[in-house]
Amino acid sequence: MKIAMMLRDVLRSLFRKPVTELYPAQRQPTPVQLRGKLHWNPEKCTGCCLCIKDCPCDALELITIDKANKRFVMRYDVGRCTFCAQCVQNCRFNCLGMSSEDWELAATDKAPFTIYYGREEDVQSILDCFAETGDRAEE
Amino acid sequence: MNALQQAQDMLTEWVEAWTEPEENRLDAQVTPANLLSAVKALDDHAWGYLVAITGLDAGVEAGTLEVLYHFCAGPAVLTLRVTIPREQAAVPSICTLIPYAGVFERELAEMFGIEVYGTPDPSRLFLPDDWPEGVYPLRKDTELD
Amino acid sequence: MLGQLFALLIFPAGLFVLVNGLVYHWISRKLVARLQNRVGPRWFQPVADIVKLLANEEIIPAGVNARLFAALPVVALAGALTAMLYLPIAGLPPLHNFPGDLIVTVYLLSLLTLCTGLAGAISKGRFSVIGATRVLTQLFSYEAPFLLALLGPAFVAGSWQIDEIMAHASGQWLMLTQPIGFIVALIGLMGKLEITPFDAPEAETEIVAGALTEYSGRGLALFLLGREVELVGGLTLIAAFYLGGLHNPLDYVVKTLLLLLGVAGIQTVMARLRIDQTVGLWWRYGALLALVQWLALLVSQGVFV
Amino acid sequence: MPEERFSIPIGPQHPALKEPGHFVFTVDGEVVTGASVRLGYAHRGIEKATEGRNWVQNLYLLERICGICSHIHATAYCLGVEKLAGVTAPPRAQAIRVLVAELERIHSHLLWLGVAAHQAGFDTLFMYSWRDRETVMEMLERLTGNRVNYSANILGGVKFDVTEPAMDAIRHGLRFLEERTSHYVDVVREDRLFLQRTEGVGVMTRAQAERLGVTGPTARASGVPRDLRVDAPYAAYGDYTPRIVTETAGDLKARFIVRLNELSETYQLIRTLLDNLPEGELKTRMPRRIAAGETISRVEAPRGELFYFIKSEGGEQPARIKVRTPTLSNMDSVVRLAIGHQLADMPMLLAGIDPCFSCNDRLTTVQTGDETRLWTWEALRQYGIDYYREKV
Repeated sequence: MKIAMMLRDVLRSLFRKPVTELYPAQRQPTPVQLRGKLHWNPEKCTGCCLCIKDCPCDALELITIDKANKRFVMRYDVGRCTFCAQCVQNCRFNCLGMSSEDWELAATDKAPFTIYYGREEDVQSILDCFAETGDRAEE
Repeated sequence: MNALQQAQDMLTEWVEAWTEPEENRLDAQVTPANLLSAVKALDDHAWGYLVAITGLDAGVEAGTLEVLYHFCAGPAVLTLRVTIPREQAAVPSICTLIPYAGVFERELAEMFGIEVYGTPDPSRLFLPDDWPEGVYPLRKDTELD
Repeated sequence: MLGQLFALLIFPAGLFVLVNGLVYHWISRKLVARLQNRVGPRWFQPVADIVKLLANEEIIPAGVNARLFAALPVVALAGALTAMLYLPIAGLPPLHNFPGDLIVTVYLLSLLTLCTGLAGAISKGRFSVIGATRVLTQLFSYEAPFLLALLGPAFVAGSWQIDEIMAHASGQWLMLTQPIGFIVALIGLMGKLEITPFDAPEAETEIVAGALTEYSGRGLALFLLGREVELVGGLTLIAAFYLGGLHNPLDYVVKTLLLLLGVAGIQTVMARLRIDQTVGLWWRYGALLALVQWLALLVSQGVFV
Repeated sequence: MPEERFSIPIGPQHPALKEPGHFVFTVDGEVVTGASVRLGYAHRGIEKATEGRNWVQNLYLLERICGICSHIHATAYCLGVEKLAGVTAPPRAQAIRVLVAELERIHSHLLWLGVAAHQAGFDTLFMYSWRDRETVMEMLERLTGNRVNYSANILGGVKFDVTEPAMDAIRHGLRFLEERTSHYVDVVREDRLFLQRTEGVGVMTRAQAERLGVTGPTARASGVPRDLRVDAPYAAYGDYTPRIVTETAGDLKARFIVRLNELSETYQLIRTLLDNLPEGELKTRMPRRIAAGETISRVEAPRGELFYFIKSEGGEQPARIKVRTPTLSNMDSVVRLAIGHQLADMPMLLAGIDPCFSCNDRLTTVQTGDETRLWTWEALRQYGIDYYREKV
């Protein structure tokens, strides 16, 4: 008959630093594989929309400004994203990638959750267009 | 002799048609009237165990529902397929033979609107208490948003 | 008059014991956390808990005798605080004494448990009622052995007055000469405070918060404070009797904290007992051990006298 | 006069159940005389929802049936769809699937150990087993990029490769876990005080276990040698076969021992796998439309046999996906075994099958044609706002 078999662990812990991670005061390094915020590189995109087709949560939207000249703006909804990386898998031109640094995405309002990716002037023109029409509809 | 052949021998009397959709699988078409006898034959020979009851809706045009009783023995899966009309969807309960089928039958009844007569506890298992009568979520003609 | 008010409200009863209780409560939580390799709460957590509860809305369940419901926590805390007047709090001699104050003190300390049980019984909640049954069942199982264990030193000292027993126990550590009594007393205290393994009355995974399930706000805060006061009282009593008395504040702090460490240690290596197992344990072993200790005392006294 | 019964509800909101299920136990004093179960508090209508999404999207939907055994759901689905499409994932991908599945099993069993210990009021064991569980969580994070919902699978393969440093990290972590696990086995086998809560509690004989249709470790603790990894090898289990761990006692103690011994088997399996990882591709091409047909995919989840029935009509979306989770077939045993036990044993008994309510509840969406009987979300929210405004 044995009792108190955890005694050894317990006594050892008394003289050892607690293992609790004091987040956010101390941050552990993240692995490179970590799937954080999605990033989009407009340079190589052909507008095939395969990423959008398979997105399980409708987090992506590609707004076409000029199809012939490959001018697109990607609207990305961080709040909807489930960080599954299927879009990254689907992209044949390696335009998409998930950051392992940028992962603390909580915010107190909805605005930071909508992100526009693209060339600066394209994004600006889209935002201006939305400001005029007063909604966020396509085109 | 492999398990599926054994099952085939046990059930010849009750089964209308056999198909082999995949390796290690055998589908047996059974009428609702013969279902209990077929299950009893399996149970008497202690052949495998009931792993799930699947409901299938063939659509409004076809006018039928299907209830699939999956029995497994090792890698072998025997499926008893019972086809019933949508309008009078009813199958007998197999709880007298396999007591734990109750939860599967409750799920089947509320999701497909198939009456399972003789099941010991016909109350709802999954759907909310205020779910309306006559709305069966997994039927093809039930549109949910 | 003013002096008595001071004694009642500030020191040694009242504010001092409350603060003392909160601090000890924090220390015990911290100790348990460290023993489990965790960080544990920060120093103000128990205070914050109480302050939060005091500010919370107090809900009186429908169909409950509201006056009794509100009075029980007050009586419980008052009982526990009154007991402090007879104890050598902070290593200073007890404020009041009379022959037989040990018995009164022990029963004042039990008032909290009785009130908890009663509170559960009148609450009408299912968890409360089951909790109340368990509280009272447990009370009847540990109380007799606990009392017997405290009477051991009293018997040796030939007095039932706390300060006289302590004076007799000074200089000799009775835990060495009466080890069984010491262990029964310490574990009895854990039963009193509903600490694991005797936390069946408030087993959260079974009956939520047991007898106090329906309590909220001030009522709950008072009950919790009462338990913290009792922690201080119990530790003081055992340290005074079994650890060679309490002579000054430092002595008090060191000895009670040692006991607290012991309690935390026992607490961490055990699983919760079912209520039937608790009762079985106390009556089969606890009471028996206490009686054996008594028998040994009788024999040794008989030899020496 | 009818006999008066005192019933104790456990759930849907109760500290014993961190997940929503509703049990009603009728008690006489402390002894349970009756029990019933009501599920569905976490219904998300997943089976219906699969019919409106394409094959790829469904992978992520089904992965989210359960947070703990997410990978095994995705694996069962992938294997099924691949079978329908006539595609086989490359051997290295299959091995990586097994690797993640086994790491997930470690994570699940250690989590269970903690939860079960907590139900018994043994919080120290709870804290330590969860501390050690961090080791495997970190391995998984390093390997897949996430601590839960690893998203390792894609149709036709896996997303990532296992590198040498990652293998070394896993081997290193396994050494620590192995030592800890053998310590926990000793504790649950021999610690008298803990045995009081587990030995002889919830005994299910082999005959009963077969009669009640239990599966997984719960069945193996009653001596039913059933494990799909051995009986019907899938993915790469044909090459890496574990030993089936069984116990005969059928009580809670046996369930503890079976799960912990399974962990030791798993460590062994992972080592063999890492040493013999086949080289090659990680994925093959999958068609977007899956050939019409029906298939059955059965895998061994940490909790028992997981069953998928997938039907395709040749389109981009499935016609029907049926999921039978292990918890559903184990649930019935709790209700039946409860009678005659102490109320205090109920949380333990329930924990004994390692229930996963999110796995169970996946079937419905809340919206019907009958508006008058339902609160819409907006109305409910408004009600809440008004209620508190009045109070203040």
